[in-house]
Amino acid sequence: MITEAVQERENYLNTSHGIKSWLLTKDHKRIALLYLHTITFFFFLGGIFATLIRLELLTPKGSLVSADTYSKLFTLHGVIMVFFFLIPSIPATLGNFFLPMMIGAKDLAFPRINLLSWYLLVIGGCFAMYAMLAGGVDTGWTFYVPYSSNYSNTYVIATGLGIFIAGFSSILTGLNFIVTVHRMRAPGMTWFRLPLFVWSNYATALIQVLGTPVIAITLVLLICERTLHIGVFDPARGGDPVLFQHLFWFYSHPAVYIMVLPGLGVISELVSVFAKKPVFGYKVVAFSSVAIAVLGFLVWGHHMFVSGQSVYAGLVFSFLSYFVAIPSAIKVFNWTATLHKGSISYATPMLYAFGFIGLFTVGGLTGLFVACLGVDVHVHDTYFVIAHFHYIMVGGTIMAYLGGLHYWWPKMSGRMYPEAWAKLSALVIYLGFNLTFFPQFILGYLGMPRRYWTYPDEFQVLHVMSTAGASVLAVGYLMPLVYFMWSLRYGRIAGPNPWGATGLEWQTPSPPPAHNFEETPVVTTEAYDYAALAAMEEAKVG
Amino acid sequence: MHEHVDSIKTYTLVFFSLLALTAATTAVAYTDLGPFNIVMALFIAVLKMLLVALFFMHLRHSTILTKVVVGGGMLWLAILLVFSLADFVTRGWLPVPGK
Amino acid sequence: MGSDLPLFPVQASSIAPSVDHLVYFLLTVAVFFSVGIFFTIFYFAVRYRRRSESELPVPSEGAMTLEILWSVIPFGLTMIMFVWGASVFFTISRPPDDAQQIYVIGKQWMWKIQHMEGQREINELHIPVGQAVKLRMTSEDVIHDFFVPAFRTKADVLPGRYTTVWFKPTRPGKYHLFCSQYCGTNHYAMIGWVYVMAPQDYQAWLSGGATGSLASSGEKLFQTFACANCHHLSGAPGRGPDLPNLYGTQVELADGGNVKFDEDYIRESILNPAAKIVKGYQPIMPTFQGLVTEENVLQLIEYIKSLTPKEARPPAGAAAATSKRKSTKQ
Amino acid sequence: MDSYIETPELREQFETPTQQKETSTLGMWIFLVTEIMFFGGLFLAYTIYRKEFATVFGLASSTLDAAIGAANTAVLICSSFTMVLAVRAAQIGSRKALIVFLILTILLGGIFLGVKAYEWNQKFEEHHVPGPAFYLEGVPPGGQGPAQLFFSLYFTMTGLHALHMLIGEGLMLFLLWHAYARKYTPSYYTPVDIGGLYWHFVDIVWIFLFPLLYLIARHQH
Repeated sequence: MITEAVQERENYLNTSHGIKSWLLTKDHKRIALLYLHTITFFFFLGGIFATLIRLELLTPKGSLVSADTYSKLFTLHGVIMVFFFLIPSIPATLGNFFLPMMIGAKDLAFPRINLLSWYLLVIGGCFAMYAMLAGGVDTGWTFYVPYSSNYSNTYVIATGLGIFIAGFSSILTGLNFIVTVHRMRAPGMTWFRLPLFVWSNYATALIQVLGTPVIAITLVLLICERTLHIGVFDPARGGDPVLFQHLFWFYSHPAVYIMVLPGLGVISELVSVFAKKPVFGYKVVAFSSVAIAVLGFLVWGHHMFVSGQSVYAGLVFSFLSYFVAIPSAIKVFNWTATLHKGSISYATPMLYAFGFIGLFTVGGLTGLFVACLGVDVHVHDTYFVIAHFHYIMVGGTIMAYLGGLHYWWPKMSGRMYPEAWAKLSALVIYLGFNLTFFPQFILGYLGMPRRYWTYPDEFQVLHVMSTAGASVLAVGYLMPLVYFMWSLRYGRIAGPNPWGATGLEWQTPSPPPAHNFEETPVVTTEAYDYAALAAMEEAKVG
Repeated sequence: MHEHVDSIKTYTLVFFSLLALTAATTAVAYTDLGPFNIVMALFIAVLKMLLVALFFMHLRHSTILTKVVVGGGMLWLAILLVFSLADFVTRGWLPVPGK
Repeated sequence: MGSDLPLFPVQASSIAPSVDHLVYFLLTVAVFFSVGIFFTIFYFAVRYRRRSESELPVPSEGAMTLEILWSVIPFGLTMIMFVWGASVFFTISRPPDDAQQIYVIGKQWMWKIQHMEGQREINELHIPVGQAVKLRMTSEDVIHDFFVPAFRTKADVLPGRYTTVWFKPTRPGKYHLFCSQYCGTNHYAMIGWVYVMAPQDYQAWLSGGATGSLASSGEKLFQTFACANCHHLSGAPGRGPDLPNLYGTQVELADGGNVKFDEDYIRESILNPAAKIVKGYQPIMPTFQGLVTEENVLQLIEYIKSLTPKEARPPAGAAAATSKRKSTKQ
Repeated sequence: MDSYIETPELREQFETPTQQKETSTLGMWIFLVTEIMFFGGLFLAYTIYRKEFATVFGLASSTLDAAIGAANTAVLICSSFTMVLAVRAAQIGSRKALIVFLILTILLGGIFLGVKAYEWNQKFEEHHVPGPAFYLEGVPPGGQGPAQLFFSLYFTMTGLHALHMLIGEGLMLFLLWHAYARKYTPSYYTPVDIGGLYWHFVDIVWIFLFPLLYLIARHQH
């Protein structure tokens, strides 16, 4: 009976039918779901590469795949995961779905451009897939010249074009978000009433808009170098390969914050809802997102301490890198302080939030090692760096993404996921992750270099631990895929606000109607005002 | 809608200034000013840019937000140039090749 | 399996202990903060667990003092890390004056090493214990990276440029040499060993198998390419600058600038002669790109260096000071 | 929904036409910022190599025809002038003037591209295109490498600029078509406005490219 009632009420899912109504939709919620399918596909594709890499490294002498294949595996793992999963992950799915709702808008400012960005991601993905199927690419996701420009005999151009096109998708999403936050807020939704998820997506959008064009021109130059041999990075004609690294990292370091900033926003939401308290130091947390975005642009040279960059430039970049640590630390301290005297629920999203804070802390603190000039010389390009950025990108971003997905799933689908399974999978992922990546810190300090197909025997024990962890992690990631699909049909009906959350997105039915709100909401309270919410509920009942 | 409509006279004036500055930058390039040739070339180019942006692109009637956006763009361009040059300019300060 | 479980790399250079001390400090800070945060979260999660759905906690007022406190203290700690790290970094970057020079050429996928005395090695480097060694490195193709974990140092090896890495081995033994910048399919195979030997063993090793020093090979090349047609070594005016007694000095350029007559400049002048023309000369020298290998360039450099006696070369530090202030002399 | 002003041009996500116009304009300006950064990568490469190979860059630059470059700059400034007059025509609702000025803008843009094509063709004939056949007279044999770098940057920068011009011509044709179909009124001419912003931006890029590529060392050679 209840099921039928839900299905009868018009919502964004049943307002129109047929494949065309999805492929030509301008509804940000439907586009978010298109993205969700796309990036889930890419996530598991990248995951298959990761699994093969870990299996290959089970033994010190390469036995599973050839050296050539191995190089293609880690390249494709990096390219797919970075450009086609992590960068679009939270902004394009959760951000796309909820940013307009959270500010009380009917849609993003440019719905057609929003749809275009999805198509661009898919087209870019097609290029990358073509490169993969035609024979792969073996330059590493960093595409360092002159290897990528003059030596590699693989599909660098197709991959480069794929990333170039996907880059436009990212730029347009960022542009859309910035304009939307500036121009589409509901009456009464002032800047300091914005949920922190909106702040962090806004900061992310700034990076997308300011940084992505530079990787675009870098890839154009790389493609020109390969096809027309223009020589801009060719030492034989006076060109400088280090210039490529500057251009590459000018985008690719801030890109790390494109990946993790939205995750920080998700965690702020989760910590608040499941402690039933406003985030401690709201303004400080909001500004710290913008600070991370801005400072993130001043530190790219810390990827180049041993690249032949001048030591003085190294000094400047190292010094500024430590400034990024401060806003990151502030966030962690403020989340912890939010828990103080809260009413803490152990729902699955909160478990992910706890996991996130722990792993992000480890990732951030090991960031201090690699930002430290004297230490980075030793650990640069070793597994230490691998472990560090996987703690940020997997332990951080993916934890937050999964936490956010569980949290907003009832709103997106109208149904609850199975709580017990979800808790189990969160635990499995947490344990698997640590077993996979913690040994890599030790490996790295011992001197195990990145991107090695074989390795000295003495590193095997740690590699075996890492591979064992990876298999646990793989199981952990498959579980949500199964139970989320299961819940679409069998999940408990969620109701508009299953968590008792304050955001505007929870004041409309689940799933939301096509235009999000029955009428444009007027905002009169600060973000995370649980007392006001309780009063409102009481008034409704009374 | 309260759009500001500039007069044709203003536009014409700006147009002729731009042409004059183009002539000026070409002429100056043929005079030996030592290191100031590049300074003059860039100065005139920036002047022309300001004329186009402020008048033809109506930046002077735009919202503060638009001006901040433009300023931010220029600032980020400066970050890209200055921090990269921080490497290229200081190479060789330490008398060790590659440091 | 035959492998044990090492958790910390051996220390085999003078730098290694100072890097490790810095790491101990960083580890202490990292463990302190991560354990502190884990414990606090765990404690709060248990202490303030939700007991009823209807409970409504009192919002805590933001505390600016607290915010400032937990920004300033970590910032202070990171500044210690920065200064300490930078000082270690400068030690790693600046070879001591008595460092003995060895040339390294990286190519896909091997390390070619040339000693001044003429010995050549592939994927092996023999050095005496207790003697500082600086490697002058370049690549024939893509970017490589010379990495010896036991020495805690590495540097990228670039095509078209020289880069430097130095270390002073403190323990005889056999240590891993890795290429740590991805350089193509067989990147994993671009590995080798560094043999740190007792001085007498090293002398014995040196005495075998040399085919003439680098400088003497360079002299032969100088004759083969008829460089002396323009670069007279006699002091008589020629079409090119006279090379004796130039090494290490500041040279005035045709376009008004200055350049230090060092290895990089010699290299550039052989391969890309018109880039920086010495004042008073015409840009008529042809490029030798494609005619000489990287090894040949090294030999020529060593020969040209040998034309300037060691005593006549300005000390490295002094040259740096003048180059920073552009031209105070000349 | 009462406040919903029903005009054919107002898209459903907006409340008022003003909000819609401001939103579109802001979007265009942010897009232009991404263009600044896009060209910024090239300007960085240019700065570094010009500093490193000052003499050779000067020699190579002086083989370009400064007169043609200056004339083409003037053509582009004229096109900006006609563009701004087109926007003004749209503002005051003069359809005829709008059409005339758009056509003029398209023609001037075409002239610019034609001249550019002529220059490029010249470079091909003179073997000034980077590659095995490259040879630049007046540059010593050892300087041919950096001279190629100059021409690589010349072709990439002017090439990408020309590509932007081509896109601009497409935009202008679109505007012309819509202007002809009477889609624009004094209360709705946002596409003309933001099309103009794009056109002027491309003009500004050229304002920098002209002295940086054509006029490096005219006083010496």
